[in-house]
Amino acid sequence: MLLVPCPNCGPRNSADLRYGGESHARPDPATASPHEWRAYLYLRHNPAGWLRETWYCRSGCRRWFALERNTATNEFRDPPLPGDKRGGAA
Amino acid sequence: MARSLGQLRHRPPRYSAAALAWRGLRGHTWPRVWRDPELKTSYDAVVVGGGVHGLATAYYLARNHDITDVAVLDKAYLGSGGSGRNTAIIRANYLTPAGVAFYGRSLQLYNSMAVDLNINVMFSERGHLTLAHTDGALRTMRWRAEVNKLGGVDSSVIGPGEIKKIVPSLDTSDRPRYPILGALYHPPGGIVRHDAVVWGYARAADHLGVEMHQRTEVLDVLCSGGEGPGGKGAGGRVTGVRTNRGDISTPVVINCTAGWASLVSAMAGVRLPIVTHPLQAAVTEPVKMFLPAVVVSGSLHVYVSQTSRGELVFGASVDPVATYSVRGSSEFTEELAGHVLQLMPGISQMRLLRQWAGLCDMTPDYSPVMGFTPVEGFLVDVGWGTYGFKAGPVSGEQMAEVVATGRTPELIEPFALSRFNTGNLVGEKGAAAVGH
Amino acid sequence: MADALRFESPVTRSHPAGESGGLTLTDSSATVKWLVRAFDEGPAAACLQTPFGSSRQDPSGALVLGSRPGEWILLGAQDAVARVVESLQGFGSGDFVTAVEWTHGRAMFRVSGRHAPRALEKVCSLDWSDPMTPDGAVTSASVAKVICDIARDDCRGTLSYLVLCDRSFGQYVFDALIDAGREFGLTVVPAGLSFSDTQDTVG
Amino acid sequence: MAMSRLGQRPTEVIKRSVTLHFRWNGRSFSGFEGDTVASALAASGQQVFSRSLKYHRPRGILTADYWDPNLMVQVGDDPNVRAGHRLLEEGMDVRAQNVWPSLRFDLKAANSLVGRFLSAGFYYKTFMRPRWLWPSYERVLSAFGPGGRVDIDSPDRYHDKRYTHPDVVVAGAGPAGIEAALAASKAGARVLLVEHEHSVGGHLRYSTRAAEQVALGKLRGTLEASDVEVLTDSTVTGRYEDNWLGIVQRNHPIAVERLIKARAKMLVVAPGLIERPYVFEGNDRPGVITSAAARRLINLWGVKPGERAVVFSANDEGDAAADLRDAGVDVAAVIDGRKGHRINSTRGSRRAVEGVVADGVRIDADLLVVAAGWTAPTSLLNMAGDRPAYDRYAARFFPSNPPDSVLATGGLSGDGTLDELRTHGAATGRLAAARALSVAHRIQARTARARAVGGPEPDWAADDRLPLRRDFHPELFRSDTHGMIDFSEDVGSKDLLAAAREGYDSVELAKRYTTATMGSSQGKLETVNTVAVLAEARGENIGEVGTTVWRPPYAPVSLGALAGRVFEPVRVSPIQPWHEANGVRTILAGQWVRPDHYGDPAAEVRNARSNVGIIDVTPLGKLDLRGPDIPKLLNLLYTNKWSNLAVGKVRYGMMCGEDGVVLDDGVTGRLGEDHYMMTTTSSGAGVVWEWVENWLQTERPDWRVHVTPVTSAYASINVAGPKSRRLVGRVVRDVDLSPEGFAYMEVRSATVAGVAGCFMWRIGFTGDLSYELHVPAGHGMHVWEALIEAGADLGVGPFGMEGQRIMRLEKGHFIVGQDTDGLTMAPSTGLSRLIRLDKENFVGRPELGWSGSRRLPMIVAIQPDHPQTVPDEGCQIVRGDTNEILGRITSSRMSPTLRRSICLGQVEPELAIGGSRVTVLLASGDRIGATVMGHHAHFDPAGERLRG
Repeated sequence: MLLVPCPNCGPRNSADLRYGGESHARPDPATASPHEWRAYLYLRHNPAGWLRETWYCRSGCRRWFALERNTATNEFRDPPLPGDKRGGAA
Repeated sequence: MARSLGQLRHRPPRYSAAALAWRGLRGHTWPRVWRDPELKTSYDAVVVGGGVHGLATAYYLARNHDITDVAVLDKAYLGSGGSGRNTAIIRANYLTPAGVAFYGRSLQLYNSMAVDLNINVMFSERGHLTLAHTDGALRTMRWRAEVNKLGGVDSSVIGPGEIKKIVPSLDTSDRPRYPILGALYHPPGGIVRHDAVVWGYARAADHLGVEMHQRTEVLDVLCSGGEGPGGKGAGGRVTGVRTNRGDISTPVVINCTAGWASLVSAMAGVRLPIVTHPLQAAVTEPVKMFLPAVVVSGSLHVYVSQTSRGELVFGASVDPVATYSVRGSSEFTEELAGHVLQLMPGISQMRLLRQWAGLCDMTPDYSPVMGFTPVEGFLVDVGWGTYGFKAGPVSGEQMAEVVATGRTPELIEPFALSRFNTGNLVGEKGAAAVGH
Repeated sequence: MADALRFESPVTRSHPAGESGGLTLTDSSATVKWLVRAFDEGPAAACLQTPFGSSRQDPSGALVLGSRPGEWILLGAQDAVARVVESLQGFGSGDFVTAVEWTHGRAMFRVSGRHAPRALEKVCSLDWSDPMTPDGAVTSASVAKVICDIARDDCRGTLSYLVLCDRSFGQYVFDALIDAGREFGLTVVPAGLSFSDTQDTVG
Repeated sequence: MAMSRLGQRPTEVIKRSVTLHFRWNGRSFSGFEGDTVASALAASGQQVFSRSLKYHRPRGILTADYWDPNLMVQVGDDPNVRAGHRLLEEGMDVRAQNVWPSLRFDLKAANSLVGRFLSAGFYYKTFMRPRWLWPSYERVLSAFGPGGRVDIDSPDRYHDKRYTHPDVVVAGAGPAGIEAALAASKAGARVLLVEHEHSVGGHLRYSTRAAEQVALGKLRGTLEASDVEVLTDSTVTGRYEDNWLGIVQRNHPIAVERLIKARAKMLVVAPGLIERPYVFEGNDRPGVITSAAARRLINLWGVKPGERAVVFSANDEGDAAADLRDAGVDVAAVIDGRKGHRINSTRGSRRAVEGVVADGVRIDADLLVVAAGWTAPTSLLNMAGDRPAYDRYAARFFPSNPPDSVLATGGLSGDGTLDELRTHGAATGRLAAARALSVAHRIQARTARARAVGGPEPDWAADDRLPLRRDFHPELFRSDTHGMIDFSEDVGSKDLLAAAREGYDSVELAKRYTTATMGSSQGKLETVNTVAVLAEARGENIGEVGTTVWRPPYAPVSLGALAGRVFEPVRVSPIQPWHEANGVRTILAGQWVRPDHYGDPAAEVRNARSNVGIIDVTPLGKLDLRGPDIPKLLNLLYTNKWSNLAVGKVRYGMMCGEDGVVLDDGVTGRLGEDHYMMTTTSSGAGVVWEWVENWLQTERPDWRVHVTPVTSAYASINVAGPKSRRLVGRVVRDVDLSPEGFAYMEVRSATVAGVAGCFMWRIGFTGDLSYELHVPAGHGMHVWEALIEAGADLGVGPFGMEGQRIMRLEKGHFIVGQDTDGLTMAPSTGLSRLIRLDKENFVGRPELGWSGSRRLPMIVAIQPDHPQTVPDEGCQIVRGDTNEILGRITSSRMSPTLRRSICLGQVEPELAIGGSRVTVLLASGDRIGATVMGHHAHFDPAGERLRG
């Protein structure tokens, strides 16, 4: 069970949160072309590495927030989590 | 179009009971199932991903279209990805006419596979039950059954009494939580020995001249003329691939990966409507056969079958958090066990022996992405979510036709990447949305 | 009409259980509850003096829970809670303060006794050790798969936790707590007590 | 040979004063308290415990512990019980598995005669033709499947789970593990020590050396006096993300098995070593056992393992000769593997060893005790991402680079004297405690509810432990003969070599092709030998071949333990007790238990249409909205306009996703200047709440709106029917109920049956004159009963979900999620007046703006030609006699009001014109004609009743 660093509640089990997926800018709906809008709706970078994404702390503070996570290792960046880091000191 | 045996590039020993007995008596062993050739610097086509999709594509290129100068590259071993990690359920009872036609063809190919490929893939046509616990689910079952019938696929809605007859271990009593109100019964569905399917395609493709290269990782897709950096992206065309064992020039690259589909496509400057999630599976210790059909519960997010060895094989829906990490999760096994015991309270003493995970490339409409991309020569057969294995044969057949003819066959037209530009999504997710 | 207006608790079925003295479960759903919202760091927040994650006994007698950033739950006797709500009315201009009467929306139970943390850890994944959840701590988390607000509110030195959940889940959560507490010889106090009553029951 | 019970041993764990009786294959046996099932049987002279998977060869004790692949038995209705571990209980009914017809005489043993044809993967090479025969072959093959039997009628057992948050979890309570736990505890850490066996001590438990016995006694004493929580007969089954550990506790008093989920700050892995079998001809004959098995049998259970033994040894620890002699076993020869001596084969009957061939010489013996070397069970480390590294010098795998939060100690880390192992264990415990302190500080500092921590975070303690030395050990895997590698799968070294020759030469392919390591011990006995044989085939060393991936769980866990107690939350309205007392049939809608009907839904409809009916609609989603910016919010979320809703008015709205697909619908009323009440569908309440919060928090944080879910704060009661005004008038005195004073789509605050703080609105999902009363939930039952009482003379009666569904279908109101699906865009609903593209941005507007050019299916009302035929929901609408699909029936019912079948459906746009003729394919296969109606309402299309 992944430990997610909620900025309000502290580290919480991922089951306590709702995963919101890749954060990406919403184009201006008034001016976006169908091509741009559908790229926003459907296309994703889906990298194997650092990704900025949104989470909703549904069991805790009930706030939406963004975090950076490495999708290859599930490590969170800033703030780092306790444990699971390789190569020594925090 | 199919090649006769006389056209085989090399003649391998055929499998049969007689051959087995003869070799057993003589103490002869069997030769290699596929060769281990040198990697060349050029091929007519390069398939990325040595799973069932990639191997089937290569096999049908050679068998149906006489295109044999083909390399299948896999960064690990054949079948190391989703092909070796799935729960090996075969069915065709989809919701949309497009899905029914497509998976129906796959089912046909699975049915004749043992003979076609001369290997026993142990396709066990034991029937497939999708349980409905709510009125809404029952409505969707009826919808699916009716579309299936119209598409020529054997499917019907049955009641608790009939369900109990087929699978006596199911609790069909009038329970307040998750009562079994009915099921979509699909007699031709079943399970197959997934590794044998992979090995069968690899062996057959090898016999036709296709080369399999294991531990060969694609590091880049080489392009020219595209709008992006390095000549990649829309308007460009493929010139080759870079691997950990050197560059290969080729006009055709087919991305048949699962779990890495976004990454390989990004190498050609193609963005996909895909998010990669792990899917967990698990197996119990074996017990004597008591579960004669595949049982699925959508509401409980579980599917279970019993292998001929007696193990229960379980799968669930994908993990909620996107990741490329395939470490198992404990919450999966807990949910799974809870749900299985809701269905079959009598098996609480069975023990979970092993769990594992694979990667699933999820698309917004629960349907694959197949065919051409904005980069000429870069083709995709990706986005297979949790249903890639059952589509392996037909995908290979259709993708081979795309490569050979330069046209998209009717069967896979609905799955084109361009649908995410026009908004004409496939309705398979419709079933999911009706679930409540 | 007074009799007709008796508060109907969401707990309508109770269960016989042992009496160890080490663990007590009380239904105090009838307690008056208000939900207050304001800017996280605005004047109302300053007045309430109860940051997220903590609680405070107001001089009026009401218990103020900092249940979420910019969100407080007030518990206690009708007039005590009303006094706190009234004290927040003046912040309209520099703040955005609202208050919702929530008595009927939430069930509330008190789990107390020395075994309370062990009982809670059977239904909730949070760490109930003293440094992580000291007296006065407030949090929310899933209890037997229902999201609850949980406040540690020791009564005269006895470990005690208030568990608040959506009213419709009240019976289910109550049953789950009884089941969790059974191995500790749980005592169940009949329903219908108010917050202040439950403080007296423990001790 | 026959094993037998010895006289009292100083180290024994059996209590000879307590005799336990049990049955084995129907015959009566007895043993002592403290015996395992296997030790009791062995002491009674039983040699054969099971038959092998493929060849049905007789199998006896091999390792005499949990991992022994030959000791899988059935106990009552519990299959695959490990007789080497499970403690004997009075009255146990134990049976052999995988035997036919009996353990002693097994007809399938004939398989071994054709063994040469059953080469690795033989089943892939045959049974392809004829295809119709395969199902029969399949049945035969599955009859050969291993394993016990489940009884599908087994009673439900009580299972349990708990969470815990220790600072340090130590997996394995051998001397190093105990020292680690004690040292960590002494340093102030909360420690959980988990031991797989029934008691702590590791290999010291069956050591007869005086110094080791003294040490064990002291360790046990110190442990008992410490704060360490000790779990025996428990296993750390998995290490998941961020040190989330699964621990199965098999000896808990209140549950058959209990799963503990531990979020450990540090994990110390100290499982010790597992003795691996040696591969040679006849190595699976009963009478060939590991040295640890011999020592366990003798010293723990007082079982004499044989009369005359050959000992093969490659290490001091595994040298059982002294113990054997001490137990009165005649040690015929000690063959030292370190000096190059070899066991070539065993000879004897099918049931027992009668002789051993060593270095070509036959020695008469009924027992062969083998100490070939060790397998390091690095499973928990692998689950942490560590790839163990092979050391040829020590001939085993070692941890190579585990994450900072995982430490290894004991035999896994190296060799050494007992003192050295204890010292390393203690140093590991101190290091774990120091690191746990850093982690605890970090967690506490970031957790709002935690006590504030003072001072800087402690430095991350460096690993300055003195590493344990590694002793030389010969690489002894296989003799010059072939033998069994995987005892539970019946895979021999020949099979692996054949697989490698066929091209399945990577460890993963070989494993899949031969099924080696896939059996009951999941590679704990077999992995190293498998890799060694593959290395031989490939001409490489073991390190180059590498191991397969060890996967969780470390030891099997019952489904019951994983499931735990059932947490399936259900929600009920305050009126539920009344429903139950009045013959309700409930239905589960999401988590809500709701009244479906009270016996006759059609009668409920007729009563509501002619008199007055009341329905409990408490689950209707309700969001209390407060603040000055609510109109902006509503304009954003709904497709229609909300700027001009007056106080006291109610409006219907539809919400779409960003893709223009219908998400939810409902009415929202304005109760006061800055106070609105939004309703959602029952099933959509949670989703919409999160959706609203998402927009407010991420896109419009400047808007002043507070949203509170109040669904169950109010009991909601819909009063419907022509007499509803009269009924409501009897319980509401403070509102003018005249059509002018309180019109359709208006809302009022009210006192209902003496309950203040209620609100009510006039809306009409049922299509009749109706009032929806929302009363504080703590008085919901009172109001409901007041309505029943007050309306007795008006014919008031309750109706349920089914009645409501019928009435809404009569009125033609669609249900989101039933009449719409995951692709239904707003224009398909036909409510085009509600889609205001002239409004500035609302959610879904871009796609809705472009949707004009698309052929969207339309929701229409449909009436079958034959009024008594009700097509099932989900039936397809097709073109004539063809299979071309043109739409489907989404809702259908027999209307008690119109006395005919009525439907809603989705059809192609060309057919969405009143009077269009369509063909419906019934589930029976019949095709019927039906007509598309000009409007959705089958009943009262002008809405006169609604507005009256």
